[in-house]
Amino acid sequence: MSHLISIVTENLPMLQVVLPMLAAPLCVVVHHRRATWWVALVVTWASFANSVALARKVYLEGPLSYFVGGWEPPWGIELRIDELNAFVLCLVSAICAVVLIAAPRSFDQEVESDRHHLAYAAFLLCMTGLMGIASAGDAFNVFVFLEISSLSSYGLIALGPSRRALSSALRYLIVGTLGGTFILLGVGLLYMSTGTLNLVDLQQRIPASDGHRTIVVAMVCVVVGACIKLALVPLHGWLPDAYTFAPSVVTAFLAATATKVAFYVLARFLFSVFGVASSIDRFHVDWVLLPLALVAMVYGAAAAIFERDVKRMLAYSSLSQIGYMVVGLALVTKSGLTGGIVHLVNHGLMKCGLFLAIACVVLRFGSPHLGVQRLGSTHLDRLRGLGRSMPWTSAAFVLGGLSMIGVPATVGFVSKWYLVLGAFEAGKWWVAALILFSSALAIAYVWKVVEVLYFADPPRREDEVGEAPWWVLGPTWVLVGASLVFGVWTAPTVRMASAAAEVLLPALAGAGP
Amino acid sequence: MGPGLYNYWMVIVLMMTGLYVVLARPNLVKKIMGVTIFQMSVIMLYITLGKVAGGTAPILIEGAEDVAYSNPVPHVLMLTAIVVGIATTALGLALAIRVYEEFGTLEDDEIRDAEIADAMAAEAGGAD
Amino acid sequence: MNDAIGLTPESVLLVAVLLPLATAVAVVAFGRWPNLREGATLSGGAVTLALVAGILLPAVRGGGRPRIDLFEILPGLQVSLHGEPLGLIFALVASSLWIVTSLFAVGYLRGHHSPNQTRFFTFFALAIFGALGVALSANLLTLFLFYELITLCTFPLVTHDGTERAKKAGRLYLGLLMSTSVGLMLPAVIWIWNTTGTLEFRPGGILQGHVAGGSAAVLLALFAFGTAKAALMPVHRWLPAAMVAPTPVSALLHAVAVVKAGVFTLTKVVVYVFGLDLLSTGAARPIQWIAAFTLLAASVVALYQDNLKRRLAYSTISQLAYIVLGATLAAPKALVGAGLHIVMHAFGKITLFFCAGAIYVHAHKTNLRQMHGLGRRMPVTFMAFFLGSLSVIGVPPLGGSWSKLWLGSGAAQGDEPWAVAVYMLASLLAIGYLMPVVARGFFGEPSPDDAFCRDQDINEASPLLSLPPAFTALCCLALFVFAGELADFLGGMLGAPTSTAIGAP
Amino acid sequence: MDVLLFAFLVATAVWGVSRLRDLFAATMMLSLFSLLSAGLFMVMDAVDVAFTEASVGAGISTVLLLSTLSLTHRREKRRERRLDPAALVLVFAVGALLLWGSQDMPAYGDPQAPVHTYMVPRFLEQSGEEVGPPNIVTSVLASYRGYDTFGEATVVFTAAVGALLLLTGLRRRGEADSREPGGDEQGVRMRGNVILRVAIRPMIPFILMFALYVQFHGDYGPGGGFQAGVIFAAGVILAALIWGLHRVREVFTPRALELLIAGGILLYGSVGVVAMVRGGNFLDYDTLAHDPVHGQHLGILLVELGVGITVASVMIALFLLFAGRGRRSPSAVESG
Repeated sequence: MSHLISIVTENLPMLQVVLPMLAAPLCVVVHHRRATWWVALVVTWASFANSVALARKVYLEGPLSYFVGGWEPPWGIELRIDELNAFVLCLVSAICAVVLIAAPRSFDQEVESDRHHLAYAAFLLCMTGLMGIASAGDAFNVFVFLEISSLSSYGLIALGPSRRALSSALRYLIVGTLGGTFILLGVGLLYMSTGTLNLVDLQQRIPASDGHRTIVVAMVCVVVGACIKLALVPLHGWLPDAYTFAPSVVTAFLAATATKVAFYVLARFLFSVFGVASSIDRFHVDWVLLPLALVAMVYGAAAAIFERDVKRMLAYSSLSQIGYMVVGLALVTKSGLTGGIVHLVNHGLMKCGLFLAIACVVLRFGSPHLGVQRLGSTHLDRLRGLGRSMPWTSAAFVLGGLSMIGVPATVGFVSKWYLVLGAFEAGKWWVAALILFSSALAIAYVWKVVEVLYFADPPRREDEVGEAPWWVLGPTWVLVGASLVFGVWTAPTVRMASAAAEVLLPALAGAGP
Repeated sequence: MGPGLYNYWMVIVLMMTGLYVVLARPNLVKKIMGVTIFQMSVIMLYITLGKVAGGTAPILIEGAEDVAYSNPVPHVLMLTAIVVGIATTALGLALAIRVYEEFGTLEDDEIRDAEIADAMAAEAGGAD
Repeated sequence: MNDAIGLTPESVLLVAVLLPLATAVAVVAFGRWPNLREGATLSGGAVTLALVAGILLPAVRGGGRPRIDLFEILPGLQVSLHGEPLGLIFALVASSLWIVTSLFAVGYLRGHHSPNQTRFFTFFALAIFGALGVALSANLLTLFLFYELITLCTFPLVTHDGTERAKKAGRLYLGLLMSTSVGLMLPAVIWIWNTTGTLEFRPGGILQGHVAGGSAAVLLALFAFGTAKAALMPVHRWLPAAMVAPTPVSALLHAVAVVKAGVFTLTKVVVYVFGLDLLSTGAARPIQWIAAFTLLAASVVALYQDNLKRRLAYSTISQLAYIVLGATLAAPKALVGAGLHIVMHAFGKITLFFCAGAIYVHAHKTNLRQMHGLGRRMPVTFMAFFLGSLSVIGVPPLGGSWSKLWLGSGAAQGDEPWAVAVYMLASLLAIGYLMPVVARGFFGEPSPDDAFCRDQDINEASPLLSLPPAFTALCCLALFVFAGELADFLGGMLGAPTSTAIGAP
Repeated sequence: MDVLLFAFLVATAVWGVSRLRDLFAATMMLSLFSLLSAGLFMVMDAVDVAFTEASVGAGISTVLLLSTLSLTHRREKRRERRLDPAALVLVFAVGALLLWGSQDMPAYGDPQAPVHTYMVPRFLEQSGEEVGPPNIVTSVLASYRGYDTFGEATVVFTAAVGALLLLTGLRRRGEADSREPGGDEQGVRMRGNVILRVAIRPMIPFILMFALYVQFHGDYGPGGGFQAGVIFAAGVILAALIWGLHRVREVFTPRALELLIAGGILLYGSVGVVAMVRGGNFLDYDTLAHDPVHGQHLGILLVELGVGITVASVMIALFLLFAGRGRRSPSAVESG
């Protein structure tokens, strides 16, 4: 027994990737619909526990290094966990664990029953990919796991009930593969000029060739590739359709994790690999990223206001929120980075909660095998008067929406606080103004839904529906509850985020709160 | 500009061709082909940089001294990349088949027209 | 006795703030039994008032400044409560008027057979929770937290009727209040945090020595417009729009919680964040002018309103500007006047709204031109209205006269004669827009087709509707007597416990 | 030599793939492109890569593309505008950037380039003792970077899961599956062609044998699990073309394929897990036997086998999914 425990504790960084990675083929072997779900559930919760244990260890003992195959870097592949990716790993595994509880109900309705085991396998593979990216200490490894997560997410999105899910998935596949290939190209150029693939090693070997044109091109390639996966305006084209037409739980899962991990890749490469001295001080990546992020922030929120489909509206809101995260990064101050990183988790929690609330609505209105004519179960008009018939779902939506606006005592406020503080630290008050302007736009799109929920009559009496099952409502409330709890008890998230920011900006450690 | 950059330039031309096909051709299968060319050109770049002048394939020759071997690392990486490429192509084609079955076309603009029609039907269906 | 039940002033701070929240929970729990539900509201209010008046008030009056840190909401930033004179006055106003307004609301809503009464009383209690939180907050972040809570909790009250008009008003209400607080006040708070490293309210302010005059002016402007609840032009538009709400809500908005939270925030920020020294350098000049403009313009607009509630709404805007101007004059006496006026206007204005509500429920009249002769049918209501008007205008022997006197002499003390003139002019205008109501009611000749007013029998509204205004009107009278003590007490916020230190007017 | 090959490559890419409207012809050009690049890789000493590219690019991906085209349109639609200016601008911008960046790249074949001086020497000098196989590519692939290879196998597995999700069962949402079992046209068509049957049939056992050789000879020459899997699948595909899909399906039932696909990954993973249980890190083959070199040998053998099983079964599954999916009648398209 103690032998087993020591195996687990020694292999913590590895297990969280290996568990879902092996559970996926196991799902295919098991084949039985509910049994596969149990396999997936047990494994995701185990890796969640694993990530928390890992984060605790990193927080107490400092960065961890794990040599896969026993080969030390740069020859072998290293897994390197520091405060930043421990945080991201916790988010991804937590979201997977919670969303998976809601998955069976939603899959029952939206996915044909003979392929549920494959859907769970794809879900686990996507998780594998994301966890793999977040824990990788090797640039090429990032690419490999990026492709695992991408390919599985294309498959998951295509499962959506409408035929547009297919075309959206195919378009995403084409664009996403371009993004992945750009990252591959960037990694190749880095390898070409340094001879290594290990991230820490790269960090040390790049300054020697500072000002090297190949390095600049490599940086451009990695940034473009990461921004495609991140859906930063103007590379966002794939996101609204993909989020709208994917099955509800898949949207909830991807919205909370995939873009966040892409953000992690961007931050890791810009700050750790290329280093602030090179990427910011010399080549001013922030001069490009900051305007784009600000445009994304305002454009996403403005587009959300005019959207009549709630799921799509939330997708546009995601664009806006991605803008916030990148603003935090592009401000290059301690508080800004803390804000960006804490928003990564906060937005994951609240957006996942909101999308799950929408999943509750879809469960009530949608029907299996939707044809073209039964589309639009997330149309705003469908939500009329739901405040009465689905009080818990509606309340969850309102609370998530308040967090999106950034009302104090919600997580959204915490993020905004640090972002604005970062803008002031950087002396860019106009950035602060735009951040707050975009929050004001969020009031408009959130309140549009709240009004429909509570102050509109249901269209027809026979449309009167009951509350969603607790299997879906429970996870929704767990996430919404978390976004309230971490809005008040901010110590864990903010401490981790600021520790992560210190990892990225070691020169500024000690400054700020 | 050194003389040894010819390979890179050719790779860049191929890369541009692939990218152009993806961006400009509306047929989705053609786009997938473009992606393949784009990926292949990146693979060529890696293999190019693994070559050592006068070298030989990195398979150790028993007893031989002073043999220059080409760099095996890019080969390893590109084996993986090729596999990733075929996996992506396969999934893309599977999606293309399904899209064709549902929409009856693979031209991106025609699919968009059908999607707009769907959206309007949904608006009408949702608003009733 | 306090020690016997273990209630230190520190713990009372927390209990007093949490009681309305507990009341809200109780209201939801008793939703099926209306009498029990209203009982919960009233007893919650009574206990809150008893705690504030019985334990906190003496403690603060004795020079104590109880303080309690609850939890860390952001690293280095606590949610904390403290008791100081200005906040305590606001807490007293809110908790006492909560009881009166609840009584009135029972009469109003039952008389109206209004739906969703449980929702109403729940959010009402939550709004009071917010108001007490604002009143007793010990730092800017806590204040901001509760400020937003008030906005959110009053939204369902404003849209209580659920009509298209109510929804529109609600949209304007929420949109304006939230976008200004998030867009202007929040950056001001973060700016202060960034430059000073603290958000605590401290006597003498925290900004002194950290920001230059220009920045101070910008910061003050951010606060002045960021607290749209103070209804400074041009962010006043939500107030007339929100008049679609039921009258008890209007009373809540105008007297108990909302607008008072706005002017209270401004006053508190002036005293405890900026400090008088910083503002006396001229940084407050632009806001003074805007407040003066609002003061006069709103009075003039009020003259032309036929709808009684709209007329009262503009009157409120004007009276709030009194307080804002007084606060930004940054003279000690004017600040005491501002604090006093929060109380005096609260009691005066709530009387007027109660009367308007009673008239509406009982006689179904909303507009001035329908009220000829109505006073003879409803003498208690109209007498109360008369007294309330006099207090708002500032005529002795009513409470309003003292606050206006302090404000005026504060303007003189600050060597701003133009402000004195503005105050005088506005009071004249107040006579112009309030007295006609009374005059028409008592002396007007009803139109021939108005059967209700032509009927000569005295036919007062039900006691639940007519007694609350009568009571608050009497309070206005009583406040005239106690104004001196209040002023003494308020002087404590400037660090000078007695009126002699700042010179009684 | 490589100059010439590159020129051909560019020609096929630009003229063949991007300009041709006939998608069948473009597929053939893409296949040729793959063969040419395999040649190029050969010239540049990347024998393993060349081998893989030839079997994948010219083999599997061509088969998949052709099957796709047989299920969809074979011609692109004709359009007015021949060049897209916006795309051109973007493409030239990217090209210019890369050209600019290429100025600092090390010259082709320069032995002093960073890639050749850092990290590699250990592989060249010590992998023989540390890992064993003379083929350094195999050592690096399966041992030093075994985790990447596990990832690679997982990518293949992911693609299979995705394709199975998309292409099994229902043809269209809400529509019953009308495909009749065993009624595959291509097998029937092929059966009529006597010459092909006579020529190919005897080859099939040899192809399968060759696959096994490639599988287990990867230590010494080019080859390994991936190539072997592809070749094995090619043999099965040929068999399907001759005897009909249904005969192959009898052997490789959907369930059997699922088990094989998953089994390969599980084999790979369990090697890693066993290493962990025996006190090493994940995929640390040293722990598998008493003697590290022996352990490495065993580990590489097993993981390569896992890759081979997964790749072969995935490729067969893909082929069966693509080729076995009857074309929908145009009327069904119209009614949709």
